[in-house]
Amino acid sequence: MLTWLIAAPALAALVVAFLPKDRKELYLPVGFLLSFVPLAIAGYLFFDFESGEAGFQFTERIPWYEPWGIEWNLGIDGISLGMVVLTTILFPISLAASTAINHKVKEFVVAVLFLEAGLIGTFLALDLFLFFVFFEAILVPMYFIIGIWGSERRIYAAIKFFLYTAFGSALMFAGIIALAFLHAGQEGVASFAYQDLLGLDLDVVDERLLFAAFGLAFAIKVPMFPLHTWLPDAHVEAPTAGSVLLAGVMLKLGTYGLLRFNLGLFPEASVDAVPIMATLGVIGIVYGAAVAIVQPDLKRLVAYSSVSHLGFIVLGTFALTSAGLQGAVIQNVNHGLTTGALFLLVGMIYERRHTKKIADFGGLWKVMPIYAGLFLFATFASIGIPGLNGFVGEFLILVGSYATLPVFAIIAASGVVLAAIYLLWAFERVFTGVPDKPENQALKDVNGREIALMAPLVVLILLLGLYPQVLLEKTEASTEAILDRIEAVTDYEVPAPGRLDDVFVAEGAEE
Amino acid sequence: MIELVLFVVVGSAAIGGALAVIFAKNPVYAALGLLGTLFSLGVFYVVNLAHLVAVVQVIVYAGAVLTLFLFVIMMIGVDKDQAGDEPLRYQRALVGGLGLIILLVGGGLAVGGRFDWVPTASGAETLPNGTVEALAGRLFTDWVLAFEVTALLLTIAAAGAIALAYFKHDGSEPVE
Amino acid sequence: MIEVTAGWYMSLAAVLFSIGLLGILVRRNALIMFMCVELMLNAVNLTFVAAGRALGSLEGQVSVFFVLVVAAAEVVVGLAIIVAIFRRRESASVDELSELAG
Amino acid sequence: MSPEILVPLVIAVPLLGAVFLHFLGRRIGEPLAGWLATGAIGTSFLLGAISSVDFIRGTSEHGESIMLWDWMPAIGAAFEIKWDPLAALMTLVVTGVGTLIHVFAIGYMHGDERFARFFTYLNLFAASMLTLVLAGNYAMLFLGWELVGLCSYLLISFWYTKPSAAAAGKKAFIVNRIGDLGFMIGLMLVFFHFGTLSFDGIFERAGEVLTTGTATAIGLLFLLGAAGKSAQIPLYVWLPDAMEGPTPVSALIHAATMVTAGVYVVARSASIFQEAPAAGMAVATVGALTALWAASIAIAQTDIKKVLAYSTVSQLGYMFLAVGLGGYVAGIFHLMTHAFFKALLFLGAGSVIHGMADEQDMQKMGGLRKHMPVTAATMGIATLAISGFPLLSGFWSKDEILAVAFEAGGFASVLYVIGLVTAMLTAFYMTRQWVMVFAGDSRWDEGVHPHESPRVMTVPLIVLAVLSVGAGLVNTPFRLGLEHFLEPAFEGIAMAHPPDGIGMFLLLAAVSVGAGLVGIAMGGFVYTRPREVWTRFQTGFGRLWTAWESAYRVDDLYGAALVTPGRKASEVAAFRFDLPIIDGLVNGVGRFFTESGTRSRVIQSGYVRHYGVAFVGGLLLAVIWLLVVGGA
Amino acid sequence: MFAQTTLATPDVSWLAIAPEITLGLGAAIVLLVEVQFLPPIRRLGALVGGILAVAFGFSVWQWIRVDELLTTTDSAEFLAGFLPFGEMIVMDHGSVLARFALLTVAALGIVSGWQLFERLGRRGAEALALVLLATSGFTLMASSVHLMMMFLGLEVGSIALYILAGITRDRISSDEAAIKYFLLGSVASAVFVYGVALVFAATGELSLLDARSFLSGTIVTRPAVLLIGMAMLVVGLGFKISAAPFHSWAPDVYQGAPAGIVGYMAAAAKIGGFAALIRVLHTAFPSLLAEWAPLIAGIATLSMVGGGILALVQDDVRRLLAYSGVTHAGFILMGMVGGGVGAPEIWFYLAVYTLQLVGAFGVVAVVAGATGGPTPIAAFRGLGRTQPMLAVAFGVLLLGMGGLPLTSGFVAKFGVFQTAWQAGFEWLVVVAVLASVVGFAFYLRVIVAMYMHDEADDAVPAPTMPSRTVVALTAIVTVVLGLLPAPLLELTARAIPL
Repeated sequence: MLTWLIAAPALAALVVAFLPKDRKELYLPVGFLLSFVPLAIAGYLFFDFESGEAGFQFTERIPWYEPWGIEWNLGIDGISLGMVVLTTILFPISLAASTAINHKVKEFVVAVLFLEAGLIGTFLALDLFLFFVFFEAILVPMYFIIGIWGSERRIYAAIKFFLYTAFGSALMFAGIIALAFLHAGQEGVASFAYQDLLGLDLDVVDERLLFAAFGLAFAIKVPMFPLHTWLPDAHVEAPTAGSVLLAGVMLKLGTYGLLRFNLGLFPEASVDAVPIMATLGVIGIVYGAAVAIVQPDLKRLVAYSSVSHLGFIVLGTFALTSAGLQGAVIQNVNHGLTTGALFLLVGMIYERRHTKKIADFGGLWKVMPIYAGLFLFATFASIGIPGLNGFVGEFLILVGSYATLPVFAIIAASGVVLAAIYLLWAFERVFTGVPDKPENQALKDVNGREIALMAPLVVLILLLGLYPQVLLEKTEASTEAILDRIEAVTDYEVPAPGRLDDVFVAEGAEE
Repeated sequence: MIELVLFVVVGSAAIGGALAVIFAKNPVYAALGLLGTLFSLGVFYVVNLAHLVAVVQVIVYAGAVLTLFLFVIMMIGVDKDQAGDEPLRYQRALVGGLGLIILLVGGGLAVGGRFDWVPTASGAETLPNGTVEALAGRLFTDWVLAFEVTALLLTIAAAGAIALAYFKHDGSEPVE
Repeated sequence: MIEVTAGWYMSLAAVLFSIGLLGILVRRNALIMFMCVELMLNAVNLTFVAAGRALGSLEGQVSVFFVLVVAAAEVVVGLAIIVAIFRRRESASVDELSELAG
Repeated sequence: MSPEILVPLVIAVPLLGAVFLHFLGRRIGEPLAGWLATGAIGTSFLLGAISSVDFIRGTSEHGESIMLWDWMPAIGAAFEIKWDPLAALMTLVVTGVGTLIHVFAIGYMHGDERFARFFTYLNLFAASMLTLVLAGNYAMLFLGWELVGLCSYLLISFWYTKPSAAAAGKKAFIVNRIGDLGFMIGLMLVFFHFGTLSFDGIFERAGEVLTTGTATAIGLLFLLGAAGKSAQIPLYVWLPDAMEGPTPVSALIHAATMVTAGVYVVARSASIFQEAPAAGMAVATVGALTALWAASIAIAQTDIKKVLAYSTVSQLGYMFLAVGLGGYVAGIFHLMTHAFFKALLFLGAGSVIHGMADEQDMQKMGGLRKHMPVTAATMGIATLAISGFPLLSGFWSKDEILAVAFEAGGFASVLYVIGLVTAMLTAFYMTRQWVMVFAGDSRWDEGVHPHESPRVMTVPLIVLAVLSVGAGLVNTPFRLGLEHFLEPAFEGIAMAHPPDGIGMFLLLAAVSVGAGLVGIAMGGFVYTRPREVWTRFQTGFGRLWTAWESAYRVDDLYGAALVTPGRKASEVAAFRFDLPIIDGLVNGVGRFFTESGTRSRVIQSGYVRHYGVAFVGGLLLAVIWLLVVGGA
Repeated sequence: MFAQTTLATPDVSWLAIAPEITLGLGAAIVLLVEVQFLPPIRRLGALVGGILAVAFGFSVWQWIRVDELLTTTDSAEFLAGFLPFGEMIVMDHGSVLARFALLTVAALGIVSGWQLFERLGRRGAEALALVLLATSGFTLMASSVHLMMMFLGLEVGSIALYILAGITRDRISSDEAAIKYFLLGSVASAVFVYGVALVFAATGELSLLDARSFLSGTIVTRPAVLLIGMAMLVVGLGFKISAAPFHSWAPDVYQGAPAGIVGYMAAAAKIGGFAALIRVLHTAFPSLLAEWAPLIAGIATLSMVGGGILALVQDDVRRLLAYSGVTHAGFILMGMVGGGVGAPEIWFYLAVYTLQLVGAFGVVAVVAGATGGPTPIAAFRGLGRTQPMLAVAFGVLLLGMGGLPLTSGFVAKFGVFQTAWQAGFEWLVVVAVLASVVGFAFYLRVIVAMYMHDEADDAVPAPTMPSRTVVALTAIVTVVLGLLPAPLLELTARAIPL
């Protein structure tokens, strides 16, 4: 089942690749239609998924090359489920949003579909070797997407993106090898399987080094301050689909990895690392927002807003409370939807005006009201208005992290204000006032296709905002399991807010 | 006693020849220096009971190889461009440095007697005075494969010489 | 009285070898550089012979033959190359052959 | 039918109205869209009324909490409604006043190209406000809290082509957000200590769980939030700007309903504030100061809506004063009456602006009495009501607040004095306004032909006028109807009461009425005279007057102290730090490698003898290494 | 009169040298046929193909035979088959693998560089013969367990390559390449054979096996001679595999030598050199692992870092590939720091890398055009549009060399990394992973040129059928082995040297 989920887009890519040369008009539609196959499979998985089941489901394990202990080892749990579904949802959308791609269309569709296969694989892989294979392989399609179909400084951005992330993952690779041999040392046989590696008992130094190696890779992917500078460049230069997928899914590899591997495999070190990670997370929140305020380019602004929002996820992850973790997991999906929507919208305006500079706009509300409405909707989702999805994640994270990291939570909360400032200010400059520039007065409002693109996102944003249970009920067990493990192997104790004894502890802390 | 004298005299001759090779302005002198070294080595071979080797040394090297060298030297003319100047900056300094290091390491080892080594148990039986037959025996039994491989070498040499230095009379190349 | 051990000969060989090695670096006439190579090979031969004697093993002397053969083959090819180049550019100085760099 | 079904509908109906209008409003057009919206909110008024019958009858004491569906169970957040007298009262006020304003708006917004969209927003706002007041836990309350903020943003910048309007909307939202920050942190503490955000889970255990310290912390944080929503010092600055929005909006959101949310939250959290007298006192103080501060500014305003805006701020200050001291009934009571007469005032102002072709400067008015009698009369009533003219609604509610403050004694008596002075100022500037607008001789530009507004606008005025007169009677010292009505909601809370005894009541009443009459007299005396008199009167105050006129230049202060430095800071972060330093480092690494590459190219000089040197060097290194390691 | 001395004939196993005989005779035949009949070069090509095929067939037979030998209980038969010719050479899986690799590389190299051979006209025959001879030399070198034998094999291979490097006369740079290669090469072999002599002096043995048994038997009180000898062996071979700092010839030769043959030259030298290095270090000096492992690690580090950094700034793709070859030498050396256990991973890496190398140079040859002219990166601009198939293949090959997951290069890298890690050289692995990132940096430069720039001014000629097939084949293999490495891994797994 899971294998098919990975294979489907790859096969689709091959199908497109072998379409006849003279039927150019077919490439995009065919790719678009085929990208519904993984969506269907993912949907099936989602509804067939056993809620309240902590372990991995639909697992598949086939040895790849025993002497090295590498396996084709897939599985899905509450943490990855949401990401997989999100991925499969975003891909048809971003394909349909790529009608502006006018050269090398076939290559584009192929690259996108391979990217999908790789991303899904990364979320499903339970064998660390396999995980790394996917984790690294997806760089290539994205590299081409940015480098070939991007805007002016695309090559610079593409290379920067590729090398920066590759550099990050390099040390993780060493860490993976190390883990395998630690396992060999303890169990006699090298293994890369997540399930096996959970059983390792590492000594403090090893564990911290490994945590650092993995952490660096994911911190760059997230990206956490101060490793974020590749993101704005990549976003600004990438084509719409590229930005959507980059922000929507790829960045999540970082947060997902932190949650799955750093927390999962190195509980002791994670507990020790909480101050550092939380600090960086909070810095990211405030700093990203502060920098976003004055960005002259819409995409740059949204990119920095991602830095800020993902800071929340990091904070929630390392708050090590059930609310925090749930918030982190769901915020992964939320950010994918809202930021995806924002990038889609920016893309639409870019296709019309071929500029992303805020200064070039103004008064668009008058000329394209529906577009403005959609943009406003996405904006408020991103600001975190309750009732829309953004709030659920952030609120859970904040409330959850207060229990363990009160000061951090309070500072982080200020990010909510800053978000309002930079987004609304940008909105004001772009949409309000009278459209004075002639080229703006002629703009056409969004057409049916574009509305159709946004519709699913809007629906999901509302759904997750009003009834996040659809996801939370499936993730809860897995997050709890992680916390239980941490409690089991370390002397860390997950605070249960409201328990009177805790309250008195808290009093003691206050006096 | 004699061996000592021989070693000192001939050895210095060998070294002298070697130095001539690398310092002589005129390639011909260099060649002659090399010749001197080869001869002195021939002497040492005799001293070391390798008569056949000594003979071959003289015939092959002095006779064939050196002649070949001189022939080529003559053919391409004795260019005196080897004036004392050194076009490459630092080259002399670098080489000097390397030489110094070699000297230090080698000297250190020699002084420490480290370069001397203990003849091992297998050296119990001493070589017969006159080893041609035994050599033949080795060559055609255990070393036969190596012996055959030299055939390959010579084939290559022949083919290579043709491929590289074969020209039409008008100097143009057969390719064009 | 002092006995001349194989170590002496080997030391001498080492000296010759070093001279050859350095000679390569100081001469820029391809021919002479090539002579230096011959010098090195002879140092090798001396080592073989001396060691072979001290060890009472014939292998040393046998090896010398093959070194000789190799030397001969190298000479043929090497001189061929040098001649070929000379044909083209009337000089045997390797310093003039330095277009390929970086 | 039982509330379980009806109460959710109270929210649902206007929400559906909003959704319907959003998609079809343009199609069905004016005025039908407006009537639909009115119908929606009217319906929810009826539903609310039906459901609250039991409370009025007193048959159902505590009401019930209605669970709809789970939201964030991890923090005890759900879509659940708490239906108790307090909620019921708020519902009725919101929907009641709301309905009237909807009706008025139909006339007021006549001819606007986004007529339908306006009512979409109004309905959406109504739904959000009802969510706020009906919420059964803090999370849902916060949901409504933020949504009303959103609607206020949309409605203030409704005429977005006006840059000032757009800016005002943004300002309102952001300033509110700052308050919300406090509120959110407060909620974090609440959750941390109670393990849930559900009212039921919190209020019973407040006493046992909270220490004074934490309670105070929470209280102060809530105060920050409330100050944002209810425009109290220091966050009141957005409200005057909010007047950029259409007048019905000002009436509904920025006078009657949304801005009272802060008061409501404090009242709702009574059991927390009970544990933190200091926090309560802080609320009261902030309220009193705001009341005075805003009133003083209102004195000097010449824009008809600005006066009302500052007056609103000031009146909200009264409510804070009351609830801060624990006089919840008094606070809510004033909230209600204020809703009536302030809505009336705004609508009246709207009617005036409408009739004066969008003229807002009172100096260009005067003598409108004969041109728009209804408006004049109704606004007159409202003016008297707010000035605390005996037996009008404002008289009862304001006096109760002052009485509560007096009774509380101690530091509160200072607040009492402030309140008294404010009462006087209020009377003064309100009278001033009425006189400037309706009395005296006409000062308007030629070309303007003032006319009475259509029936659809005047009817709401009349209704509200009636309410402004009579609403006070629901809670007089002689018959404490409202108090009895609300008591179940504040069970277990020690509420502050006005002093008992008619004598005491009469005495206090006399004092405050006296203050009011002084104000009225002064206003009437000065502003019925010709202009020179005013100017002499105003210049009499010297610099002080200009300070009032310019609202103490608080906006400039904030701009200089916060906005500009903030902008600078982020510019530095973005262009002096992020690009050159952090990104510079990254690119620096790359450049380092290529640079070292270019430098080391010299090794590959192309001279074979250099290669030889490298080779021999390497050889020697290898030899020496082995000799050293090999121990030779 | 003459004293009759009977010579004890050594065990002769013709099978053990059947491929070499085929190649040697084949070369002779080629030359003779050429002289005699002056056939069109295509015929000779077919002939050479046949020869290689036969040799390959013999190798397969050898493989099977080795499996048999390993199962036999008769020790005499085993020795006779396993160590024929007086223990000069060994016929084990390693040596047969080397034959497979070298023969494949030779075949592909000739095919992809076919244009060159055609241009060489009559000299083409010599070129073909030399390729065959070089191949036989390197196979001998790879299978020898005797230092002199190894030296001979090395010389046979190297001298042939010197000639091939200078065989074309159209380009001056070809001369330069030849002379540089020749001078430095002969110095290197002199160093190597001096090492042989010293080891002989110190141990009294030339056979690796005897040397090992001697060293394991006795404590060398004054190891100086032995150590210097060992160092010289390592350096001599380090030159062949172009490991830093003995790599300086590689870039110039790759750039100067005719494009058609470089692929083969580079690949063959690497295979032979590494095969020999494994044998020398593991078969003869296992007891000195502690001494030489760090030395190898040091060379590896220098190669990976230095090669990578220099490759970053190259403008000519051939030089770039040369320096990348230096880094690869470093990576492969990592497999050696653990001793013989790493041999399978080394063999896998060699097989994978040399295939990619030949394929890549096939592309280079196409771009270089008939004259085998220079190939600056700029010449690859827009290849993605003008020659899509070529560009895709080249991209795959480059990413494979870079070690991108889902390509064989990644599996190979992983193999050597894990052996190094197992051997306790964690720091080396860390250096290596970072170096491989640098690797991406310069491979990407070419890909950028191919896909993200507009066409170059002079269009790239369409690849001929032969080179097209080679390039495609190598690219496909790169991907397939990246997905399913197990078959080849199981093959190489048997190549544990004695």
